[in-house]
Amino acid sequence: MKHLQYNDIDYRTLFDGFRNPNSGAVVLFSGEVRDNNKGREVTHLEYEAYEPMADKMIAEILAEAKLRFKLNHVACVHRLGKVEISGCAVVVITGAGHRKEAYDANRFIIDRVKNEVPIWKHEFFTDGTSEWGQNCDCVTNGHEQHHEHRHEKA
Amino acid sequence: MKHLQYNDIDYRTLFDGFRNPNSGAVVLFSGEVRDNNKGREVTHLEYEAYEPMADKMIAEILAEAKLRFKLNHVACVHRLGKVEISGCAVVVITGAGHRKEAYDANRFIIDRVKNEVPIWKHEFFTDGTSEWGQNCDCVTNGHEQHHEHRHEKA
Amino acid sequence: MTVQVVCFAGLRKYFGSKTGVKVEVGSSYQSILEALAKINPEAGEVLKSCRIAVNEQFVAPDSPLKEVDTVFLIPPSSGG
Amino acid sequence: MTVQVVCFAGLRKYFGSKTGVKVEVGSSYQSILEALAKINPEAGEVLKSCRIAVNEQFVAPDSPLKEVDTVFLIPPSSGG
Repeated sequence: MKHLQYNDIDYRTLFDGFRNPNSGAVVLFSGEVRDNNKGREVTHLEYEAYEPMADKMIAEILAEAKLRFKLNHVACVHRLGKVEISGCAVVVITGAGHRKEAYDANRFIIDRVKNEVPIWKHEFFTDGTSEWGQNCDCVTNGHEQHHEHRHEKA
Repeated sequence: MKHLQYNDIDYRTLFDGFRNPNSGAVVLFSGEVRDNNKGREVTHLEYEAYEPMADKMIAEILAEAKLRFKLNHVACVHRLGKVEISGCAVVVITGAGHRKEAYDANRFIIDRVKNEVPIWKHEFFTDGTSEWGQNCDCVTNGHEQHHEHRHEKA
Repeated sequence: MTVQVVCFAGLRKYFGSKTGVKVEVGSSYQSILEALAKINPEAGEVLKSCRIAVNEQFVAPDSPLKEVDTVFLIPPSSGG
Repeated sequence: MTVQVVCFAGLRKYFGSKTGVKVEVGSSYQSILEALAKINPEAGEVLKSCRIAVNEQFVAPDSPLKEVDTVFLIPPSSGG
């Protein structure tokens, strides 16, 4: 699996791989675990995925981003398993000639990954309970053939 | 000077400083030196600034960004002096509870820094010539009380 | 015929990791969701927001069920 | 009176790092730009895109010149 891993994400090494004489702009997004969600104190998260499908879908999203935007480089890695507070859950890096493409592509990728890829967050709270997260905010295009649900804004 | 430096920008250390239990999203932008600009081959750049004013203006832009967006952390460092191809010329990091704020604030900051702060790029080309850059694309708000020029889209 | 349904995340508390459901030959994938809702009515609401994947591809709920042993029931994503 | 003008970047080829210009007491900052354009007409175009800073603050071109020794002539930014 190229885009999913159970060990810490080494965004430094990923970022260094983006040095490219054609890239004037590199944008890195790191999604990190907050110690609170919707007013409840969180102790840690655990991520689960339908792994082969999630890995393939992330690869497809990256390929689409490369076509839509003028990217020289692109990467996305999502953590699985237990992630502590302030730990990195997902990283997206985009490198382009100019900054507009790098920002827009980065956001395109993380929105798609969060909304569409079969990865699930299990939140553990300080009161000993746990809950499976929902974070679809349906802001992305390309959101057809999907599911019905009440829209809750993140 | 907090926001200007003549030595390499250590974005790794800067980024590590952004670990915050309230931040669910950290965005890092790195502006890097391309080996070409407008069809000409570049060997390296040199940056010059009106240093005390540039440092103060970056601090003011960051303070404004913290007010406008819900940021937990923010940083911006711009290189001065000689920067090689693929070297980092400027870094902006923003940390917020949610990704929208982190992305929007990041872009707000880099647009303002590029358009308004008295820092100048001296481009050196492979043919031995050099030229002082112009990169104002006037896309930012807060662009009043400024200068007149022909708008050239980046 | 009997289809094996693999469940993820919050669905396991209703159906375990894998459950077999009986559906009629010639029916749509939607009938799997309906069969599951009958097995455990408490899951009725969440099932409305689930998609079905076969061979690592989502299938349209109203498309006719093909000869498959196993389908994957995909609740709404919550990665990132 | 004579005002010292500090020049940056591409402006130095026209005026060096610092140059003195004579302007009338009571005139605006704009008169500094006009005086510079007379000293070196080749710089006329770029001067139209320059701002003036005093005490690390931009001043409006049409505001009246205060008692200053030194102003900073700021060409369009090209950082990043």
